[in-house]
Amino acid sequence: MDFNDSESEAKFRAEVREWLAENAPKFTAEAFRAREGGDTLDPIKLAKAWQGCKADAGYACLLWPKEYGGRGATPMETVIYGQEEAKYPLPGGVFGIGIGMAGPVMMKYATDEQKLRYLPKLLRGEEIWSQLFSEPCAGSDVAGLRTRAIKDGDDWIINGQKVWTSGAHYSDYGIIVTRHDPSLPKHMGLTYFFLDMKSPGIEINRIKQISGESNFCEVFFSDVRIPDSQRLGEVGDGWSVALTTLMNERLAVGGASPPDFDEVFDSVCATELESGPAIEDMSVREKLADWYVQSRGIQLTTFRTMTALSRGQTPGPEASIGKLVTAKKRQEIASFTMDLQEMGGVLMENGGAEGSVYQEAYLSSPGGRIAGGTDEILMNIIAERVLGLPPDIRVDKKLPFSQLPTGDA
Amino acid sequence: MDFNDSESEAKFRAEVREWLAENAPKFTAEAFRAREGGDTLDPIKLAKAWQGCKADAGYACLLWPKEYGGRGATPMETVIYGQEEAKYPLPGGVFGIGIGMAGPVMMKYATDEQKLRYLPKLLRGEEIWSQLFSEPCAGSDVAGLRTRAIKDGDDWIINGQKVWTSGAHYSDYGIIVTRHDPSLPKHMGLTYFFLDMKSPGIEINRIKQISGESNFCEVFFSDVRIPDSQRLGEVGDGWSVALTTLMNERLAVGGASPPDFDEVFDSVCATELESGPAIEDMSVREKLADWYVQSRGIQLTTFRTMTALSRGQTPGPEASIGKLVTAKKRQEIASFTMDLQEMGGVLMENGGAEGSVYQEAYLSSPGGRIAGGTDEILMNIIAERVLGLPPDIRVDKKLPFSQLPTGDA
Amino acid sequence: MNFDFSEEQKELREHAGRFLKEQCDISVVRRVLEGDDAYDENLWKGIVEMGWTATALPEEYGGIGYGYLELCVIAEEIGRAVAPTPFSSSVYLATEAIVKGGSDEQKQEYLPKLAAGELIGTLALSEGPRVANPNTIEVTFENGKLNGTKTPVPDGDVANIAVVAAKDGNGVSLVLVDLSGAGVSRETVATIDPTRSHAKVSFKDAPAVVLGEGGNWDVLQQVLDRAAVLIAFEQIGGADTCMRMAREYSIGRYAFGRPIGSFQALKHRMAEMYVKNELARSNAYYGAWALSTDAAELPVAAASARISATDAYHFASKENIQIHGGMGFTWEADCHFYYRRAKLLSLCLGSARVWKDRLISNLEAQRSA
Amino acid sequence: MNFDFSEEQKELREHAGRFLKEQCDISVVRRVLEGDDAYDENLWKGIVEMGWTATALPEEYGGIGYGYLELCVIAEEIGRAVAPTPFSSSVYLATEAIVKGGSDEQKQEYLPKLAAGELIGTLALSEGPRVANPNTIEVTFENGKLNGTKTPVPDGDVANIAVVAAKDGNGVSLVLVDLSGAGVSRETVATIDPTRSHAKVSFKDAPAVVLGEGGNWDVLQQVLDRAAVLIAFEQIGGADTCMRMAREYSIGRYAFGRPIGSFQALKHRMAEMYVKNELARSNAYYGAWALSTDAAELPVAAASARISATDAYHFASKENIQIHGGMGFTWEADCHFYYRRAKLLSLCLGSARVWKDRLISNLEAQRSA
Repeated sequence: MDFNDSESEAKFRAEVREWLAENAPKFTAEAFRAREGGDTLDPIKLAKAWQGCKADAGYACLLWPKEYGGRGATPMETVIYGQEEAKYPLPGGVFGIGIGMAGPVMMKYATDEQKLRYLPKLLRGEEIWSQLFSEPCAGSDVAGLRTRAIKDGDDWIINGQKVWTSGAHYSDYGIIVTRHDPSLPKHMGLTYFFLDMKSPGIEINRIKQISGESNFCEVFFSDVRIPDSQRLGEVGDGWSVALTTLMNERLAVGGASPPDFDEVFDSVCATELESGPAIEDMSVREKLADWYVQSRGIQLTTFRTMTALSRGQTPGPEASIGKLVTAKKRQEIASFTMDLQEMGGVLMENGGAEGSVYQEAYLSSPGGRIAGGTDEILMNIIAERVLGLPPDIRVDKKLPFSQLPTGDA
Repeated sequence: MDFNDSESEAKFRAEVREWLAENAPKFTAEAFRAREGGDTLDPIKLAKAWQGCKADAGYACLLWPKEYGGRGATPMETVIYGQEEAKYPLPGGVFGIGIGMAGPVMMKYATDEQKLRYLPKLLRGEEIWSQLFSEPCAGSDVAGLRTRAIKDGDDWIINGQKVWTSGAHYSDYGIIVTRHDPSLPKHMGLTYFFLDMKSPGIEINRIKQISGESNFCEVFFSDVRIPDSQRLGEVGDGWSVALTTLMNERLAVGGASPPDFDEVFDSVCATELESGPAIEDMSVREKLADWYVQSRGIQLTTFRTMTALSRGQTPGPEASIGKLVTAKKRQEIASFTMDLQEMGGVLMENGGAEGSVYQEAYLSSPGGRIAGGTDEILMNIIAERVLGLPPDIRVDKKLPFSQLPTGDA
Repeated sequence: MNFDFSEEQKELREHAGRFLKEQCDISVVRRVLEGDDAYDENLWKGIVEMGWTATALPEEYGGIGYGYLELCVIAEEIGRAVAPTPFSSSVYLATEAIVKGGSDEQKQEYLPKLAAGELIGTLALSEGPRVANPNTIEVTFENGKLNGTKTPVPDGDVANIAVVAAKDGNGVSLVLVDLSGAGVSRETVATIDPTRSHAKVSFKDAPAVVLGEGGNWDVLQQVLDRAAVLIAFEQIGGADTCMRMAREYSIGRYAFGRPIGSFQALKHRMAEMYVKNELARSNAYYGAWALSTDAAELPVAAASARISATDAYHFASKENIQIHGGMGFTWEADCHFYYRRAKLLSLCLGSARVWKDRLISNLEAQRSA
Repeated sequence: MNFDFSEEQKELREHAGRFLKEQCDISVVRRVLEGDDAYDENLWKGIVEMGWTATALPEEYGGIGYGYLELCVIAEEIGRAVAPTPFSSSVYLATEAIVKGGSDEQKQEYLPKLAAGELIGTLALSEGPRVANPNTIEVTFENGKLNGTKTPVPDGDVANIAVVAAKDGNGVSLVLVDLSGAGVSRETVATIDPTRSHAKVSFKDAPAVVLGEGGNWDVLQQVLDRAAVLIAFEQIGGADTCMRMAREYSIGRYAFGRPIGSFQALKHRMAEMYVKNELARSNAYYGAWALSTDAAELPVAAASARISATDAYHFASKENIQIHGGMGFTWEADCHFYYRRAKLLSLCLGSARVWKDRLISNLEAQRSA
């Protein structure tokens, strides 16, 4: 047990720090806007530029093999890089699905030729990937998806609708699960592909969320053709390929978006209550303490996972706890801090230094408890896959998919 | 809406007050011990004496018809009597099952002759009743009971085991559900009786609880005979008779045993913390406020139920919320107050005025969340019977009882 | 004793519910959310025509012979409909402040107009993201002039008059100001719940008159207690709607071959909504009685009702979204109307922590009495 | 960086676990619960023979070349076994107090004997049901004599020596007293957890010597921080056992024709145990590192570990009973051993609220640094 760097880690950290100090400041939103001119910032362009810069220096996808542009680094080096990078307000997010989900699944199932074609561009951020699993009638129950794939010569023809696709509107490629045979039981009739998001027959609508943002899309497929060569895994193996992908999602989604403990601690230290400074109020202190140990606990759990990786172990579904704890905590923090602002807590522009960070978090945090696996699905995963508890009674495992109850009249 | 007494209610309250002022002080534990002599108090004897005194004055079972010794009172009069009686430290509890469960079921299903034989003695506390439903393998799943009843001439012969029977060791009669036919689906093979608890073949063991008390018993039946004339409801109707009884149980079990808000408020007002008086600590104040509104809310909900009764409505399963909220709150209060006592909170004899009321509640409160319907069963009842949500998937409804999975190797 | 509304009051509730279903369909709420209107004028006109703005007033001031119990049942329906109107500002706050604190002349001047919907009133208390009390209030009233800024003022952009809490020689006084008069500027501000309009109202030597004899911080507390009961009914109406929405969705939505409402994780969540809603309702009924009889128990009853209803609505509105899953957090679904309103109502008279503190202070006072 | 115990340390943990399974079967715990013994002497003898009492000591004082990380893994197993021994009193409290506060002579005199199990030590801090601090401590140390009463003192009835927090000219000093010496009377007291013995210890002019140079309130705080990490491991061991018991029972127990562990109400409760236990474990690992390196982060790490582990054990021990249903609250079932121990450990170094306050104070100090 050693929470300090080893000699080689300290050296790596020094390198990273130096490199970041020189490069990171060029890619903050302000710096980029100043350099590029123009009033509005294109966040995708900024993110791509930063990703390219990282890739050039070997800091994109540190764990990936060098042949795809990675560094072949140790898990601890990714921890170190992450700690150092977090000190700068850098763009991010848009490559998460490509790097966290599409990349690993391509590495496992694509041909060598495909890997060399797609992975380096994915890693460099030159091509953005999205994930097409959820459907209007298949959310938590992903395997209930209905999008049809019908074989036609060397192609498959896709018809149906996907939903909750992050960034579909700016994506170049996608990974998709489809149903090739509804007469089979639901988990057995699925087949997995990757596809060009600019293919004819694809129509994309953005979905507006409570918060007013539109991070997700609906994607409609009308006779979209995918070459059979873009199938990942065997026909009928779609569910097991999808499970691998989702496991990677939970690892990828784990990061905490602010406001987290640090922000709320700062806020509280600056707040006066009726009775005096908020930080002296025992009710406030108890809540802060609870959030600190949760926040720190999740961070340390991630570190433990990295140690397991370093020792050659495969991290399992226990990584689900990060998002579960973090998403709930964010909603609590937002609500709590608005309460401390009393009647003025409802203001979306309150003129203070903090702007309306808690109000915005109040509106976006419900989505955090749903997107990327609901609280309830994550609890089920922990119960069944980590603790080995008996599954829910399943009425949908053996029947042909086409005969399952759907609630549709 | 009127939280004040009407004229006739005020008159009734005055009568009750006067009567209680004259009689109640004679039946406190101290007074009784002083009168009866001897070192140890027989709580059953005391309870019987008090119940008899109430019955003489027409204050036992106020809602019951006069022919069985009741008063035929209005629901509001029972509220008033309850409020006034609660001001005295009187014995109670041992007749709860008889009055709350056995009495109503006898009123509905017994013959007129049986009613006249049993109900007046039950009401006067001369005969104590207990309830024999739960079994080692049938707790929350009461209908999973296995105790066999086999018809033999005009009798039934009972073999099996019941458990969690409150006060079986001092009871005179009992109500019991048995299985007369294991080849039928589980809910259809049940038959309901009342029986003499002194019948040959009954053996009773007391069960010690965490708290050291022994409020419950195991009851073993070896070839115990019950005359068919003591059957309540038709052969095979046991489940629906039992459901009626259980609904009455939830109404009966509702009362809050201390420590509740009043006690913890008093304690807090007398406690000094590191930072000063506990009552000035905002974390403490918030918790007190939460408990107050819960405690008061449950009390007022019971009053609303009484109003519904007065208006001729039948109170439904919504009465389940009383025990649910109260049992959890009691465990929280116990734990919280021990925490305020810091390292000394673990002492079972702390020498203070309060004795070890919180420590004892800490040990007895887990039972409160289980006995009389677990938290989970109550939540299911609210979800399914009040809100009409779809039932859990049931694998045990249609199969013959003898073929159900039991987990027994 | 009788712990329920009368048959007549229940009929009024049903009648109010039917009216709002017709006049305040959820699309009306959405129109205000997404558009530029501060409130729905048709709906407001209808409410005024029904006489709801006059519900609890004595007949001499334009009342229609009802009382506070009737106002409570109307409030529940308004909350259920998340109605986009200045009802609470005008009726629970401005009207009540004048009833409790105004001189006879002020009552005669303003109450009939408020009752008739000729005037919309409001209460201006908050001065930004902090607690508002005699130590923190900065708006001043001197020599008949108001100076300073109040924000957010509910319906401050549409109200005609405001009762303003301001510092003067008597500590804090409530003063009456004509919002279209000289020295008043107002600007709509964005809040968490755009279906209820709020403004930043600035006073620069705005002429105003003291309410009653001034020095009425205690009157303000009474007004807050009274409004707390009425808002509790709005909260309960909203919480009940959330529970019903969640129930309906979870019965019709299938996953894993069965309705999602058959999963205990969701069933028990909805049972918890029910428990919280019932506790809130019971506490609010007691508050309604205390309000209607001006009972000495009002401060305790009002705080209890507010604490319990705030908890119930917060829980029901956020878990309703969760039970709706992906749909729940879209703009297109209606779940967020309640999530927004729940937070607005939980803060509009001060946060739960302030009311918990008030409750315990009142219980301490009772105890030492 | 490396956020896990080494293979050797894990082997030690397994070895300790095996030893305790053999020597401290749950029937051993029950015997102490139901009988008159203060602790299990055989088990204690075994523990001493294994050298666990010497785990973290420098070799010059009888240590066996291990360190605090090794003591942490042993603590986890002791907690898992709810072992009825004076281990924590003697090793985490008395030994640590002398290590941190004793003079060289005192270390040489006492540590080897504590390491060898020749002496059992304890720390006497509490004076009844209230917080113990320089303002509330009433036991005095004057002219070499102790006066006053400490209760509950863990293992105060069986320990040979105690480090006592007493008022003297330097504020609060820690003083060393021979519990079998003159002027000391002690009486076993009943607590929530009879598997760990406690006493009321009264001093009447009992001769004692100051630890180190006295005035060591800060040493006491260090000892509490260090013990908090070790107790956190005991708590995690206990919480993990509760989770495993609940899991096993819920898989084997059938109701409604299926294992009760297939119902989400119970499944998700156990998942919540897992989440809390993992958070506690991660915080405790950081605490272990800070303890083993005497890092500046120790006060924050220790408080975090204690808060998180207290929450985890409290939850797991009470919900384990709930999942066991009727059996769970019987004396005959073992669930209550953990429920009792959880509460004992959550109070033994002061309540969670005190530690939350400590944590935030330390974070405030870091922030302003």
